[in-house]
Amino acid sequence: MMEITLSHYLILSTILFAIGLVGVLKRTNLLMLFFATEILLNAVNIGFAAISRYYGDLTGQMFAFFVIAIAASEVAVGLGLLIIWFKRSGDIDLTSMTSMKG
Amino acid sequence: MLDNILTILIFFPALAAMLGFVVEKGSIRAFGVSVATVEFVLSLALWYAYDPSVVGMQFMESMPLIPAFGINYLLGIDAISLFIIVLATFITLIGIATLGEVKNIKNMIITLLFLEMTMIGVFSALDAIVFYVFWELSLVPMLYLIGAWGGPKRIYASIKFFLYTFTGSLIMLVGMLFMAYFYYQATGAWSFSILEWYRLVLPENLQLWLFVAFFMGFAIKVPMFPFHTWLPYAHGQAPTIGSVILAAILLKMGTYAFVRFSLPMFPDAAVFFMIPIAIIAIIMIIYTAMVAYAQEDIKQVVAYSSVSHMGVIILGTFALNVEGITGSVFLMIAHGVVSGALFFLVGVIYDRRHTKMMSEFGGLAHVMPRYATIFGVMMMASVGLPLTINFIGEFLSLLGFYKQSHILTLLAGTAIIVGAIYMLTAYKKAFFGEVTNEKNKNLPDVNKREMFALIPLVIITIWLGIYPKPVLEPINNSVEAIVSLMNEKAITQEAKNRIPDPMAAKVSTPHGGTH
Amino acid sequence: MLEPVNISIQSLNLVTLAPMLIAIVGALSIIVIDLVKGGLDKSLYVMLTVLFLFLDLGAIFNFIETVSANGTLLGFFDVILIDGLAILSQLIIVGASIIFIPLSLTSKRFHEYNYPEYYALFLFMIAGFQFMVASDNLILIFVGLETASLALYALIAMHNREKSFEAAVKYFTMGALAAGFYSFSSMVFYALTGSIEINQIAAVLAADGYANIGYVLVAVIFMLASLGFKLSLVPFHTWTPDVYEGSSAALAGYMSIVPKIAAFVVAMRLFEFLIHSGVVWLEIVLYAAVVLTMTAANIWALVQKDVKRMLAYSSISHAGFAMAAILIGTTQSNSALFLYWILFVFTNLGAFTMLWVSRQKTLLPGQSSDHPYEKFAGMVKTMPLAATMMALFMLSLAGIPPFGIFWGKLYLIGSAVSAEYPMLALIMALNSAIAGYYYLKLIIYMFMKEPIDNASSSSYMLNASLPLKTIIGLAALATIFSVAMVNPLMEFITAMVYNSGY
Amino acid sequence: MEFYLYLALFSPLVGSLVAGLFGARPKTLLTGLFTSTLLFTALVSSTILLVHILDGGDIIHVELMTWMATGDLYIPFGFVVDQVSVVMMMVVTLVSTVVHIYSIGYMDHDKGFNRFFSYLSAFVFSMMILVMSDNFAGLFIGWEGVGLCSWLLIGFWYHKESATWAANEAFIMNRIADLAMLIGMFLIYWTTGSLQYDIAFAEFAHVDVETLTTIGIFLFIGAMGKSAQFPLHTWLADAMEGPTPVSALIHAATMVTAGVYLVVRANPLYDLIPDVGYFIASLGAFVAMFAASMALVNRDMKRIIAYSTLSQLGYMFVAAGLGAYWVALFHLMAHAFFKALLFLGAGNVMHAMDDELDPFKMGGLKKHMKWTWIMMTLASVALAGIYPLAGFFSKDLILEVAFVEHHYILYAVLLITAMMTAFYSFRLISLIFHGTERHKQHGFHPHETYTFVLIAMSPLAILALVAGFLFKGSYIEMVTTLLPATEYHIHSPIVFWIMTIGTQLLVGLSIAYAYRKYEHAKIDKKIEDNFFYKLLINQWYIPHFYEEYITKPYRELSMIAWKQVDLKIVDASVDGIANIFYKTGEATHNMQDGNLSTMLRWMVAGTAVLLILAVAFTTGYLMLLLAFIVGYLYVNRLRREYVR
Amino acid sequence: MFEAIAFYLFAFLTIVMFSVTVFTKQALYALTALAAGMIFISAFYFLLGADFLGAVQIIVYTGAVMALYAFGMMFFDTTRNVKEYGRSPQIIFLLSGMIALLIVIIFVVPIVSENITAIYPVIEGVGNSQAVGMVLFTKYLIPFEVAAVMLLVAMIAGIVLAGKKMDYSLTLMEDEEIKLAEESKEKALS
Repeated sequence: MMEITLSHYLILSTILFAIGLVGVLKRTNLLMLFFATEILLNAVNIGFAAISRYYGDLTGQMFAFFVIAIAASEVAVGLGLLIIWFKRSGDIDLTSMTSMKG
Repeated sequence: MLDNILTILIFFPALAAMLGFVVEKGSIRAFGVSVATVEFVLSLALWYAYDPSVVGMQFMESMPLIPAFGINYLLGIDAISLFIIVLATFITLIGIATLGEVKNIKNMIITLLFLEMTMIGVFSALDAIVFYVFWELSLVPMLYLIGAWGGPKRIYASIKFFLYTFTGSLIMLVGMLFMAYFYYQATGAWSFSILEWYRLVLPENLQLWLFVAFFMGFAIKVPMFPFHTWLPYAHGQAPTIGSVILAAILLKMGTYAFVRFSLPMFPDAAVFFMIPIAIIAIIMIIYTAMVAYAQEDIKQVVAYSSVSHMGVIILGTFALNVEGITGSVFLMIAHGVVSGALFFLVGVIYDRRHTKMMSEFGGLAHVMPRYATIFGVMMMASVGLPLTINFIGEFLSLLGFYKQSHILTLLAGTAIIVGAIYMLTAYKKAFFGEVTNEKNKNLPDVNKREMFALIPLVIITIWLGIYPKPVLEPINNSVEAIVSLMNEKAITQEAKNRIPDPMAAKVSTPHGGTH
Repeated sequence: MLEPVNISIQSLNLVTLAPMLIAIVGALSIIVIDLVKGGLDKSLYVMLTVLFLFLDLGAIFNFIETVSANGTLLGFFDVILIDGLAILSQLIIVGASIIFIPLSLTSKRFHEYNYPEYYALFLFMIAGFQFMVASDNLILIFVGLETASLALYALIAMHNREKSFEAAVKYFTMGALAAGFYSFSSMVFYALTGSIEINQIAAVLAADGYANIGYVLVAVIFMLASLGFKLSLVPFHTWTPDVYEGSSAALAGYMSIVPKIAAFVVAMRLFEFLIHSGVVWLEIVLYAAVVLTMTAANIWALVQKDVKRMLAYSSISHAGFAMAAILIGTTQSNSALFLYWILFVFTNLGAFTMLWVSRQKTLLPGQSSDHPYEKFAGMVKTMPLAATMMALFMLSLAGIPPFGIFWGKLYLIGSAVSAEYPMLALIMALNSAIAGYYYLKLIIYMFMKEPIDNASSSSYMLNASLPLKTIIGLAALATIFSVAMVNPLMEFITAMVYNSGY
Repeated sequence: MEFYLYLALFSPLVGSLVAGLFGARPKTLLTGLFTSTLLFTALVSSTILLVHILDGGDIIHVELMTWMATGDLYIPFGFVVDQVSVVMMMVVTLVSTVVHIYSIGYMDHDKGFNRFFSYLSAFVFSMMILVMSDNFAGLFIGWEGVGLCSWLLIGFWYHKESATWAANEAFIMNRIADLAMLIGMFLIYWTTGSLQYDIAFAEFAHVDVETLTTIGIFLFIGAMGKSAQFPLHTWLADAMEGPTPVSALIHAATMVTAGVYLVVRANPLYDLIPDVGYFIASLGAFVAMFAASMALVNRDMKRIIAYSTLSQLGYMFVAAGLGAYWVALFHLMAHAFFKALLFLGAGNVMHAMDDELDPFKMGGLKKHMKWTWIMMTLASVALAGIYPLAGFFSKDLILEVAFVEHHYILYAVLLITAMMTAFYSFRLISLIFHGTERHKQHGFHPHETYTFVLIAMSPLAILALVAGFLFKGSYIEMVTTLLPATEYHIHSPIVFWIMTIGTQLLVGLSIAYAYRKYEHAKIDKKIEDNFFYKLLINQWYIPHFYEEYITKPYRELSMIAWKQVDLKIVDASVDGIANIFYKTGEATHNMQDGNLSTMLRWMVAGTAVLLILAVAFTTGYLMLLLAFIVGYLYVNRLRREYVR
Repeated sequence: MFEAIAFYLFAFLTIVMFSVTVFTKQALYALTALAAGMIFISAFYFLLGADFLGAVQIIVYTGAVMALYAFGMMFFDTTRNVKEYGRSPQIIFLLSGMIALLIVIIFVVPIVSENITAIYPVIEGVGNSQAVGMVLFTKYLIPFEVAAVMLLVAMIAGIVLAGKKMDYSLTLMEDEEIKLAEESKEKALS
């Protein structure tokens, strides 16, 4: 218990990932939904860093680094989309987006 | 010229159809007739050049198509295909020549020419994939014919026709691929050539599976009970020309394929499934005859009668001896002529009255004596009266199958009874009695254009009924080749017993051989 | 203290980067041109894009000889991997882009084509896809994927109408979730093997004898989910119809082809060794996914009222079909996938272009989408040639010989057969039959129904222009005479795939 | 001689075709004359052939051309004129020539005059093929051909419902028998390898009895149809709907005897299987009496004669079944003459009575129609078998055969039948020609027919008179070269004379009784209420039985097959399968509800399911249960949400 | 011991923060909690010796990303309670919980493998940033450049989408309207 193994980190990563999932599924406000996707990526990053540490290998940190970059870009595009959607509909709740179905 | 005659036969109508788009609407009929005439003459030339004494395929053409996968453009015909091809060109010719006033006639003629291409393609292909290509492609123009010029339920009918046959043939395609794969396993090379498949001897269990796969495709096309329900709809809704071609040629694809694929490729499976298939055939004969008897629409009577007759063809095919198979191949031609003519005839009255209900008619023999006569002749041919074309086929088919099973032949023979029942009843309803319906009082009799279609058919019906030799003899030679191949390939003793070697028989009987 | 690293420039094999670099340079130059002189016509950018893509194509062709002689070509610390798969998929990506990008030369004006950035993003996207397929490093794949995806989201949204925003947002959100899945999966793979290079992962897993099976499965599941999203496998497909409906037909057609082939290559690289690992579970799950994707998508396509949505579901089904190739996992099946996809490119190009030329700016009364079936009713009466073309593409999609897709289907089912997957072969065949219905439905509308409005006879082709018509003609020719190109294609593809060891 | 063979064979065909060309045109006398002339040509040719054969000339055997040849099967169009077929040819051509000429008068006012002659000649052609063919297949051509012509001619007045119904009935019933015939032929082919008479018969010697029995039975069933033997007899009486010349030619003289001809022709076969022969004889005797019984009470002139025909056919089968083929053939010939005459006479009466058929409405016609009366009486006497008319020589011979072969029961039956025959024949004569002129009440104006018609009939009358004692000798001499030459002599002359005279006496008594009873045409109500009367007038309820238990069920079964089985089971299941997909689509496509949250949920749910499966895989499949529960809950939930 | 305490502490904190992010109805709370969570995560990086990553995390997330989000939030004015129309939260928890549970079940078992080799080992005595730099600019130079492209794409996309030109839609305008609009624009310019 006191010795922190890789499993601990992985489990933590998993739990955070699950919280992210809850957010993704639960949120209908798009902005807040995007928050949750950030949580997903960050949860994974912890895992990468931990593995990197335990294996003494830098690749994991590399991956985490790129994940951060990706997350940042996603935010940019996501916000762009959000803004334009808000301009048109005056709402950022996804329940208003059901013009296509079936 | 004759080296490539099959290719020319196949693609000439297609090319003409393309050019047909350019032809002005008023002249399209003349265009269609001339193209179909040329095609028919070409097919006659094919017949003329065909040498009945040669065993095996003739006019072979080969061109690599996808050699990496063993697919080649391989064409060739034997007598079994030859006559169906001639029939196809002939039926198309008279079909186009006698087209009534239809809307959008240009599209129709173009469609018919495309259809002709696919029909000839199917019967001259010797590569399974090429065969499949034409087989499937033939659905498309037919779909259009039914769907665009059909009756009120045409869309339902056309979709049903298309999807049903499409489903079956996809299963068949899987079977073909397996066959090619087994060939690959045996020889290390892919091949879809039917002739090479003939040489492949498969173990019995594989034969059974493949037989079933092929069977699905063919059975739906034929159509065999219980896969026949698309047919009444298709016929019921299709325009006259569509029904004629469907009945005369397209249905023959299925029975032809049985002879071309199932028998020589899977002789043991054919023996194994002979009895079940015969039972299905008998159900087709009796059951559909009963259904035909119950119909109120005269076209449906003819449609169901088609199914019933196809049962006899199937039975003859699975007689697995020269007499039966020859008979069934001949019956394919015969049924093509006769049911084609019957559908033409139904079309004649439909053009006049725009109804096909027998209750609307009655006493037509008074008003349209020539029509009634021709109808009567064709009906009697359909019933299988001797000296008509149908009789030869039915007689030989049943004769052949009698060798395999007496009791089943007896049951199948009821075809001549039940056939008479529904046909005569229908004829009586439509033609006999007093003219009760005011609308029927002044119907014009068959006109010249219609005569042009019907008289040749009547002549063929009787001519080949009396003197079938020019057709029967070549077919016989080709069938003998197939049967001896089957005998040679059969691996189980049962199959060896069931499939007699025609060559061996020749030596022993005094009257054997061809005359 | 770190040792200085000495690397010869030769060993970096910089030439392996050439195709992607060309695309990036092209994108940048378009932006620069716009900066220097604004307000230039879209045709210029289209042609520039096409030019750069041709250069790109040329660069890819360069590899063919080397690869077929020496096998795989590695570059830049082995991050770049040019093998047969990479070459094939890049050819498809670039080739398809070349024929899709001129679809912006419509006679009507649409918002996105007003932006030079549209073309820049387009080229960036292509570069992204190229990176994605030309690597077995999970990082580069990820980054390439995201580059392409982000550009694609923007391209969709730039169509600038409610539906396209909705589509972009939906796509984006699900893409973000998929990205999370991808990274989670990579993490687990990394944890398992200490590596993020696919060949290394395979090697380590094999050496371990798949001992940590639980981890393997978690990794595979999340990878399946994220790639399944890209490939639109059921139940990760839900974005597809909406996004296709929301974007312009041209882009929807593009989306049905290019992103998927990129994802297929990644999936092939990843799943191929897993399928052959002897873990039955993987095979079963993939089997189920393939069957489900084919069948369910077909069933939903049956009930669609809009042609574009129908095509969306149909493309899901086709993706399931192609995925079967990966499941089968023989050289023949993998080759069949590429063959299938190349033939699919032309047919789908044709079909979506036909939709594109019939695009109207204002919806017809009583219609809620751009391309409802009713719009095509009686088309043969008003525009026989166009109707015939459309029917041709539908028949090809349905797998009617001798049109394009039939040969792909044939070879693919053939590969299932020769790998002894009889049930799969049968299911694939029967699915084609189900699919027949909805393709037929359009044909029936076009050929067998009466036009709803006789006056608007030309409205089908309002958006057509010469380039678009040319493209349709090209697609039609390629679809009809596909049989002529199947054999050389097949030989080339098989050689390439075999060369890459798949 | 071959020339005459072809002439005899094809001249009716030519006549038919030529007449057929004028088929749709209004009456042209030419067609009648033309066909009659050609028929006469055929008659002359047949006579020449007969003379040739009588002179002991060679059997003429020709092969026109190949018909069917495939595998080992070889069927030519082969024709043979031998002692048996030439007799038939004579009968056919003679009767038909007479009938043709007769018809010119009879059909005088009919619209379908030309058509009628076309059909009639076609019938003769078919009949010629039937009798002349040298193989079973050829026989079958004729067999079916006469069936076709019979159909055409019975239904000649196609506006009449009853006529067309009867035509169809005749055709279909014949078809049932034809099937058996076909099967018999198949069996012959597969056992002997040929359908040629000579080859097949030669081979029969080496074939086991069971197979032969089967062949014999099937062929006989075929014969039963054509010759209207029980239980396929009902069509014959109904066939009387056709014009009377047709009844004379087809349903009395020629076609219905084809069955007898077949048995005679296949005598080498039936010789080998006496059991079947005995069955044939028994059935024949039964039919003879059975048919006669129906004739006793019937009130339709033509039907009475038809039943009489049926009865006589029974006689012929008795003879043939007992192996007395030449006797059967002889009776066939004799019967053809007098029965045709009887019918033609009846035709005259009908003409006179405006197609009235009920003899109770006639009476006293001998005043108006003297010649007809004479001829019909002559024919009836011949039918009754009174010496020295033709009937005596042939019919009594059959009685003798039965007696000599020790089939006493058959003999008794036939004897009784002979009495019944005499009774109903003279009941008819009496009702029509004697007594009071009841027809006056009904307003008929009877008149004698054309003279040329009467002249045309006269050869038949003469033959009915003299055929027996004049031809018997030479006939036997000729025919027995081909058929088994069994002599049927009752060895004790006393018995012979007792029997002959006794028979004559009984018959005479019957005639007298009939004459007395029906001279005044009193209708006895008491008898009519009698059970047996009802049974007989309703033809033993057999048509009723067929209608109720065969025709109706078939029709109903057909309706069920179509409406229930075909549409509701077979077709519905096909559509059902298709609908499963479509309905599934309709039910589930709403899971794509356009809500992003739902989409994300599907994605996560998919992952979750896979994970469950993975854990199940690694930890054992207990987890799978859990998975199902969760999956169920989830789906349920979604459904409820959708409903909401 | 220190590691353990730190781990559990930060684990607790991140979980709480992210839970707040996910569950709160106040957008502002969510944003703040997210930012805090990000910072706590960087603590793990430091804990795991990935100093460079930790620094990047703080800079990128708490700096750039949060700024962006905050910007977005101001734009949308979602300081009010967010009304959400979420349905059936049970399913969400069921799904997510199950996924977490299942993965945890699997992850409890440690990985056993002798074949894992560090390809880019952490070298003793070399600073993390240095080592990272070494790898990043050799092996991962290409991904790095591609990431740059990606950011460029994101930038262009962001600019285009949020730009003014998107305010009117040529897609929805008929040809005549476009012409009119362009003419008026030219007039305005001249």
